[in-house]
Amino acid sequence: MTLLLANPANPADPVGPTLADFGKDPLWISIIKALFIFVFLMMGVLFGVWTERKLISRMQHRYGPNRAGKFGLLQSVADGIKMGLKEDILPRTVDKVIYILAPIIIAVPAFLSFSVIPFGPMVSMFGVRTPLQLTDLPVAVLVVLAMASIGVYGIVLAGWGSRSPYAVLGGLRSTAQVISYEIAMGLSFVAVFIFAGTLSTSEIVAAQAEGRSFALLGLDIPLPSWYAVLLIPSFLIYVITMLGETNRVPFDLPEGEGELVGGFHTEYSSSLKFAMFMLAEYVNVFTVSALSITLFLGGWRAPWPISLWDGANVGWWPMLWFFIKLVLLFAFFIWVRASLPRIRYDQLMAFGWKVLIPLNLAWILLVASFRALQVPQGQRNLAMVIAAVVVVGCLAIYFWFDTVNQRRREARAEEVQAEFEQLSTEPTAGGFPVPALDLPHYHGVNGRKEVPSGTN
Amino acid sequence: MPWLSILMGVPVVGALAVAAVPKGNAKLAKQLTLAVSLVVLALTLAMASQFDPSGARQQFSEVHQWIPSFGVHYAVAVDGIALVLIALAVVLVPIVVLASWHDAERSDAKRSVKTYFALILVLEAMMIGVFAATDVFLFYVFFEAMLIPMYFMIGSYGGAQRSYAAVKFLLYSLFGGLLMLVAVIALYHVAAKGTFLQPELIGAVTDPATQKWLFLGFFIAFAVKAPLWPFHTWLPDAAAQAPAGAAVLLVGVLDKVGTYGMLRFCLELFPDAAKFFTPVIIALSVIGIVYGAVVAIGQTDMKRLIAYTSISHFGFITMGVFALTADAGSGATLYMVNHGFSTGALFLLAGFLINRRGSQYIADYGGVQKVAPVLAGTFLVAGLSSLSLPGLSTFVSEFLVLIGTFERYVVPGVIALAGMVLAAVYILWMYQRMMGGPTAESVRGMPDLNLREKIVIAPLIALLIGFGFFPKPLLDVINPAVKHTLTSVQAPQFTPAIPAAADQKGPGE
Amino acid sequence: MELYVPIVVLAVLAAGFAVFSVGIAPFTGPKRWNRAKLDAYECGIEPTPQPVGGGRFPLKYMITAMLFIVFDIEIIFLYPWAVAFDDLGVFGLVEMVLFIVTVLVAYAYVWRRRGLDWD
Amino acid sequence: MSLLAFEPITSPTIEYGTLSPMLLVFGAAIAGVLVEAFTPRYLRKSLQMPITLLSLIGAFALTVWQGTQGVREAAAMGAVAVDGPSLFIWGAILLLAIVSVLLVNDDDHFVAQASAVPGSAEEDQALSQGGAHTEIYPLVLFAVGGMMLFPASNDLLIMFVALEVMSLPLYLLCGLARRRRLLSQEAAMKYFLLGAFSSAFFLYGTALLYGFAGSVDLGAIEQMIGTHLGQDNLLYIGIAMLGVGLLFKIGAAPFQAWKPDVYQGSPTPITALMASGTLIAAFGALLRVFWVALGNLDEMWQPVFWAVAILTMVIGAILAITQTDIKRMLAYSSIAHTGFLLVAVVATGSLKQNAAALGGILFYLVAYGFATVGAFAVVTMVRDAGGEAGHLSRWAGLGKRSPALAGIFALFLLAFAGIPLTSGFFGKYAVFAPAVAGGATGLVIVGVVTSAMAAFFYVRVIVLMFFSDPAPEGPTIAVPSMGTAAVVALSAAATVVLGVFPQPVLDLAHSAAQSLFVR
Amino acid sequence: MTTHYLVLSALLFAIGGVGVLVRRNAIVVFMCVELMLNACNLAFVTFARQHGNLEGQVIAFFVMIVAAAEVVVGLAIIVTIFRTRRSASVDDANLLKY
Repeated sequence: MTLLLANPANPADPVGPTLADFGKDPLWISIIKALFIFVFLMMGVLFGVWTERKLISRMQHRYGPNRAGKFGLLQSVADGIKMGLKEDILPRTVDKVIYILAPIIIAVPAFLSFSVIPFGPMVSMFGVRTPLQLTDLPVAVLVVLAMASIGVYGIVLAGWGSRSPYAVLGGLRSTAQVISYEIAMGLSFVAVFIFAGTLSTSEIVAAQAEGRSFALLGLDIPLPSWYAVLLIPSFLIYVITMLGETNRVPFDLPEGEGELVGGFHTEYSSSLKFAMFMLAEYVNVFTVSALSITLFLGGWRAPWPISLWDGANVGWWPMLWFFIKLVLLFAFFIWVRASLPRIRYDQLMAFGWKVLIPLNLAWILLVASFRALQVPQGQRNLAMVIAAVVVVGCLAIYFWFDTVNQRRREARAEEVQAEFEQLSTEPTAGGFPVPALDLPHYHGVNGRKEVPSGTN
Repeated sequence: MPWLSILMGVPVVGALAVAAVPKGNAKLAKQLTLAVSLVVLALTLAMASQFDPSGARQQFSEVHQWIPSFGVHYAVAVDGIALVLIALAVVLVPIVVLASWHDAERSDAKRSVKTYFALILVLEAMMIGVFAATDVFLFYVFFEAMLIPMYFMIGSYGGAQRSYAAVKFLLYSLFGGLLMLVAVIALYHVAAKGTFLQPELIGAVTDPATQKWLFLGFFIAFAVKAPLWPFHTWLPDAAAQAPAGAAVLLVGVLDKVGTYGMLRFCLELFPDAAKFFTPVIIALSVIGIVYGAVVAIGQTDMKRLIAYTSISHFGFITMGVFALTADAGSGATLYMVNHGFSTGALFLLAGFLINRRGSQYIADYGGVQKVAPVLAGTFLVAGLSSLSLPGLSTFVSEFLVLIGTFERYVVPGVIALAGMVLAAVYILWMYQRMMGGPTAESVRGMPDLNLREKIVIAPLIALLIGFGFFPKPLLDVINPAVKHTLTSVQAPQFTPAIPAAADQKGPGE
Repeated sequence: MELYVPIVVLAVLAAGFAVFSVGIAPFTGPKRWNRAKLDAYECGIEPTPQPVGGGRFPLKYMITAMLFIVFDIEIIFLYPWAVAFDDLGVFGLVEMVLFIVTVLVAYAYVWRRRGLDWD
Repeated sequence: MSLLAFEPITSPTIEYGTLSPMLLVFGAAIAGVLVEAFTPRYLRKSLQMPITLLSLIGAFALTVWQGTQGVREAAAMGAVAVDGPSLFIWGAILLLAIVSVLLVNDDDHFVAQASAVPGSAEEDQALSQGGAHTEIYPLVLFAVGGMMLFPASNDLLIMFVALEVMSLPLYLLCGLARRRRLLSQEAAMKYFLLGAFSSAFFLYGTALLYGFAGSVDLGAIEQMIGTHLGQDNLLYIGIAMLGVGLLFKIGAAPFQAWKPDVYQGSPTPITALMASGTLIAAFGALLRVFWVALGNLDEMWQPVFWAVAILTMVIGAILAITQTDIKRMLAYSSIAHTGFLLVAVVATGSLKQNAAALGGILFYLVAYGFATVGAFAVVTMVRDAGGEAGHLSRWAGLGKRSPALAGIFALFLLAFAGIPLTSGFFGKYAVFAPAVAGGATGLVIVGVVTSAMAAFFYVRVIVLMFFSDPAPEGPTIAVPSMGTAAVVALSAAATVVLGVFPQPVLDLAHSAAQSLFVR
Repeated sequence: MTTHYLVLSALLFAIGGVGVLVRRNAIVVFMCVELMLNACNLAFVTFARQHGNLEGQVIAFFVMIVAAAEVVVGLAIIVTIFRTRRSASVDDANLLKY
């Protein structure tokens, strides 16, 4: 029990770096690592695009790109070159400085978030013993969130700078969307921090090294090691928000071709500026995936069957596990894109604000009160009471809403029914053989209560 | 028996009763007021009859804690000086009530009549309180609170310029009062006796410099109140604009508070400072005497004229107070009373005239004595008393003041004599212009004094003449008190007036 | 501080790349001037002139921003609490329940006032 | 960094019992928000009103109870000092808040639909529906809660937070007047911008003091000043900025500019609340900061306060004379009274002396608070076609049209002027006496001179009401609602009673002041 | 070396203060106020560093909230005013008082 509450960096495995192991690298090591991350991400984008197109077309029984290079592997390289060689259009109306600055602002932070992602344990690099992670901070996760927020500036400035209605609206919309989902995202981490007791990514990974046991009424219930399993609601919410955060399907509202053409980058019609947005989008996808791996999926540690092998979590191997997890998550993104339709904007916001956030808060309280049960000196009864209250309260609210909505639906149905009857009694509406103007499928039938969307 | 509390309580209760009188019924209100004031008069006489001139200095004294944390007491008592002044007040009030029977209606703007009379009663209570208070703080409270009813009487019932006059009056007094407040606070702090009881504070302030400052604080307030040149400018306006009755109370009683305060507080609390400042004050009062008289001569408005005469008279009073001789002191005190009667009579008669003619300008009158002999006659008597003709009460007091002054300050005395001469000029000239000569068209058919007015004026004339020949009863009451005061002034500063303080400890006897 | 050095390194790298690629874009491509091409895109119609600063936009977005601030602040307070949870124990739990409930009250108010609905 | 991060954290404690009055008020405010959220419109007012009043009364009862228990402790890890002065101030604020709420409850002061543009169709519609913002009640409660926390806060951070909790609702409430909405909105904006500006100064001052002392706890700062080590410039600049923030809140010159505009623009009930509650709270905070934290330094800040006090009194008294709007005039008079109060703030010295001064200030605050609330209550009753008859000329001859009302108003004015037998007189005495004892006689003389000046414009209003003839089609006197009538009666009673028998309240104030401020 | 931060925060504060005094646009004034608050935050954090205690950093949190609350209230007020001004208002006359 006391061990359970001790500093999460797990003594049981020596390779797991802790905060203490960072900030010792000589500069050149840092440069090497940084370069590696940079190249890794660039390659990731190039082949990520290719993978996406290939995979999605396979899911749609198409071939996808298969001309440039073997299996069209060079497709996105070609695209990149094309973008570079296209004319760089600078529309007359735009606010030049912001217009040019925006792509940079959006691209740079995307890279930076990766600096706190742990790729692996301590290894010896050119004789220097160093963790496979650029750096780690006591507030590492906050860095990721901060970078995400800075990225938002890029979006809004891009829309703002290119003075066209579509762009402005697109920018505003995607900003609103991103910040809305950022809240849910931030909240979904809290449970993790409660258990890990730290914000440093490396230590969170270490905390997921092996499952602990939860002592209730004397008997020890073993808990799974990955927070994805232990805190499954948090994980699910995070997965949803990570789609919203990166403007991916089904939340890719900003460039809803139907309504807003290209959204905030409408005016960035071509060339490398547009490439920056593409880049940023994909890098963000990788970032959120990597973050979910770190916080929920045990980080670079090998999953169960492999972890039986002693060498699994030592040396350079873990990078492989990390990479596999990353690819799988990316594939998941693509899968979602292939299978889900885009949802309406109001539904998107309603979902974010009215479902994710309250759920999250309730869940946090629940986790906290259960966790409080284990504080030895704390009065457990109080914690239990709180837990009970939370549960009951949530259920009560849920049922209340349910009944309310139920009533609304019924009332609505009755209205429609009544109108049908009223019409059926008078087949020729007002004596003329025309469809009555107040047929239920017309909007604006007076006296009809409009249901705010999103209240399921 | 708590005489003084009763004396204060009765008018207050009366005032409430009057205020409660239903709106239409003005007559009842008046009668009620008159009755109350007469009751108060009776009570006062009863009390005075029990006053023992040779007895303890402070009599009928009551002392109760009021605000312990400030060391403030509800402490009242009377010595000879206070007694006669209270008597003056309670005598004047019924007369005023009767005199201004119709004033409230007649004032140009329609005002509620009962309010006017209620205010008179409230004022009476406060006048009694201010003279009776032996607690500096209590005195200050009454001193300031008195302003409000008078302010409303002038402001709502006065003449054309009334609101200007009222505001001027209030602000002047308030300003002086606030300076006095500082002095009061400082006195409490310096004396460090933890109490405001005046007898205990005597001799408490020993440091000369402090004494001088505190003295100034008090004195300026009193100088404004008893219009001493150059603080007098509010009086002519106020007196001229106030309705006759209010003017009588204002000049006749309220202003006496100033001179009374000088006698009671400036002298007793700060004897050395008093001595130090005496020359200045004497000078000021002499200037006041002459200035008042000269300006009075130049007046065309009789109320203003009377006001200026009283400025001159107050010069005499302050001179008497600060001559620091027994005769001058008792003379000054006596003067306060007599001046109240004589000026009161003058104002009332002026009021009668104005009510008849509707103008207060001397030029509008002439030859009144043919059409209204009684009016003219009484006016003459009052006027003569104002120029202190031998045989009239004012003569005695003025004589005493001059005697007392000559003992110490000859030159001022001589100049003051000039004031008497001037007095003769302005009074007689006014009489001659108004009453003598051919009867002006405007005053033809002017009715003579009716019964009410006769009843009003008779007692005043009687008092003037009576005390003129037989001032002894007043002097008997006054002298010991004045002597006592002066002893405390003469008392060397190092030995506070322990005996004085001692035999006044404890409530009454 | 040295913990942050690597981030700076990476930042320099990324910024260099971004600036470079945005910078060379005008020179790599051809230049064919065409008036219509330089207009803001509005499906081919004459573009509506936009005032500096994008003009006024729906208040709705401001409200969203406000709510975002509110909840972001809440998160700011949740994180330290979560990290120090085991030390604070039940006291921390109680306080946080009070805090969250308070925020939820405001949240309910906004919800009922239709502050969360998008027309 | 990391060595900071891993300090062992011991879980703090909070004395809920001691803080119960404040907690009750805040809780009621939150309950009010819930009511807003979940009850139909027609029910809200009938729910909000009792919640507000009952909670305030309950808080008052709790305060009294604690006073009788003799609670004197620094609660919540020494962040909130519940000592004699705090309890007294709480009681005063709560009483005045109750009275003000009675005013607030009166109809037709507040806008029907704040978001509706003035003169627009939707406003007319909202008016015709007779809707009104019942959010006002929770806002008032929040403000009152802030007022309670402000003077009780024992460290600068809490003080800052309390300052904002007090101010923010007031900023909003200022903008909700039903009539003359543009004025009201402008008042809100000015109040907000200036208030935020000043609170920023307060905060930076706090930061500098923190830099000096390494803590924002008042007691700690005092000790640090006692053992005076280094970084004095931080200290002095910090004090100056702190002073700016606080002096702004009490509206002392040269930071008084907001008062007239805000008082005139905002709904009169809110003006009453601000003029009474905010002033009291801010004064409590000012005293706590300058007497507790900077007590050892008084020879440094006293000269400044001399200047400020004189300036405030003079500006308040002189500018008030030129005013033509009754609310503006009252605002300037409140500035002048702030000056009078500052006179006693300077008069520090021995413990006994401090206690005397503190007691005087507390008494003055109560006396002035009641008088001013009553005055504004009367102002709400003198109506015109366009709402309240603000302009003085409209008040001409009020004494004839409704003597009672004019008489009561005159009473309040006389109390402001400090005429004996009204509360104002003893208030003045209570602050001037310790000032003289504390060697600030010069200030006191300036004080009496300015109060003579001030008396002039009070008297002028009386002249207007009683001695000048009523204006044709003058303002109508609204038949007072129960609430307003109660307020006027209560305030008048308080003014007279405090003017004749101040002893009990004086005792209370002095006993509260005896144990000065807990460190 | 923390003095640099102090100087910076002082500069920011001064800029904000000057901005409040010289700018006319309410929003800009308001932003300047926020800038001042953030300058305070910087000072707090720096001092916390200097004194080696966490108090200052915690205070920064609270200041953030207050700033947020101020933003909410302030923007509400300012937006209302702007909407009013755009509209034809009945009682512009009253504005002359200010």
